[in-house]
Amino acid sequence: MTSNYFELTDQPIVTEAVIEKVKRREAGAVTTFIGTVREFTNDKRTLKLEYQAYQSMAEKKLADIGDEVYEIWPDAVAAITHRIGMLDISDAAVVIAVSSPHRKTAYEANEYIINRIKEVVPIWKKEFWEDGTSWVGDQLEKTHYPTGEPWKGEGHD
Amino acid sequence: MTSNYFELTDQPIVTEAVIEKVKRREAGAVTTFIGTVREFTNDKRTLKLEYQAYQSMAEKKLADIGDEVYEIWPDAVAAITHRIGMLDISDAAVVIAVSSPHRKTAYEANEYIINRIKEVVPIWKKEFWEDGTSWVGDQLEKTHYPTGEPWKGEGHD
Amino acid sequence: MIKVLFFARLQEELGKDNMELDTAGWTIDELKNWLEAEYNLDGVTQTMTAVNEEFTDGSHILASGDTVAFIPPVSGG
Amino acid sequence: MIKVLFFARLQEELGKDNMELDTAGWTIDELKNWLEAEYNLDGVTQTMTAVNEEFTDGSHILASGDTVAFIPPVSGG
Repeated sequence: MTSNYFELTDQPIVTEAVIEKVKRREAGAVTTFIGTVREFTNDKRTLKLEYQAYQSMAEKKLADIGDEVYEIWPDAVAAITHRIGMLDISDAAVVIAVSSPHRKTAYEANEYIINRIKEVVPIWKKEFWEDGTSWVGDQLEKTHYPTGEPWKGEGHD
Repeated sequence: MTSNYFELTDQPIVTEAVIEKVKRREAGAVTTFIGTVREFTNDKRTLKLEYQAYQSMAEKKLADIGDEVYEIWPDAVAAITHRIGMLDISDAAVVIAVSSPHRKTAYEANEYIINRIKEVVPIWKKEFWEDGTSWVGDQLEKTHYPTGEPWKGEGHD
Repeated sequence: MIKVLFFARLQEELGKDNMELDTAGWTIDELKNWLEAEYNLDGVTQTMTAVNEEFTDGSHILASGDTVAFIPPVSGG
Repeated sequence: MIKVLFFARLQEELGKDNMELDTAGWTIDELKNWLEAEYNLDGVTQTMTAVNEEFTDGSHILASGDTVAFIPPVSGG
């Protein structure tokens, strides 16, 4: 598995290009997850978003997730592209593609990947609201998380 | 929901076009399922496939599945395109796209749709093997199914 | 008249994809039994049936103008 | 030397994204406490830490050449 199966980009993500990476003659199923910038969260309007990453570690952690997938579902092939920089409403922040011979694996592995991204990949989202900005998940007055191990992130779940 | 959210085509399916139908500012998640023609099933090699449909009923049943999705997940929007005619290995037979504000729904509704397609939509797959052809799921010598209600189909599951 | 549609294996065995029959008043099961006997159409009695594009059961009574379709196990997706 | 990286809110509060410090032999917890006191860096003691791109805990002892990164709650995806 070459490293460009797991990459960050500051350009718009082309879904079809991520899908192409996982297509194989032995695959009967390809699932894709596209995480897009949602305009409203609990009635609060988002104007735009900024994603910042610890780029080298983030790509390494994405590849680690690919290894985890291979351990759990040896017949799955995954590719992940995450965008960084400024995004507008409806832009794709992440595209995850998984191929497998049988569809159950393609769904399960895909959902596993987005959950793991939200736990362990050093990427941060800054919301631009009408009345200010905030780094998601790091509002000190209301976030309590243990040190010592990765935690659950927030986002489109 | 207009009827072209649920359609049959004899042309190659453009995944991005199906995704575009479900994209919305209020959606944070889009899942896609692409069912592709797999070369090997239990070591038996497929050369190509033919899909035949009872077209008018099939499009109606796809729309019915869309209604079921709306009943179960009111904030999901689904689009389904199924190809008919002759397909080669790795061609997409079906593309299902679901958008929703939160990702759990997008995964669940998408998997629900492919399962329902395999149960109730009058589309038939003919396998072209190296040693002959067969209509999948209708080998009289080994298929037993009850009359009176839809059954589980076979395929990439 | 009743329009009868055949798909997949049934269509190939029969060599045609539809028939027009004067079987109003018959049940689906009666139609199936007749087709099996008349055309030696293997397994049609075990096949799902749709009338006017909705699944129905063998006791359904046909009316003039109905479109009947025999639906072998589906395998789309 | 130890290279220390800051991201997201920590980076904004500090006004810079990295520092070079002569803290070989210190534990992560010692480094965090010092940063909190020296730069009034709110909440750094509760932040996840990676050394050389792998998550580690507060008792980890720094060696010269290490790259330390403080990782506020992630929110990718």
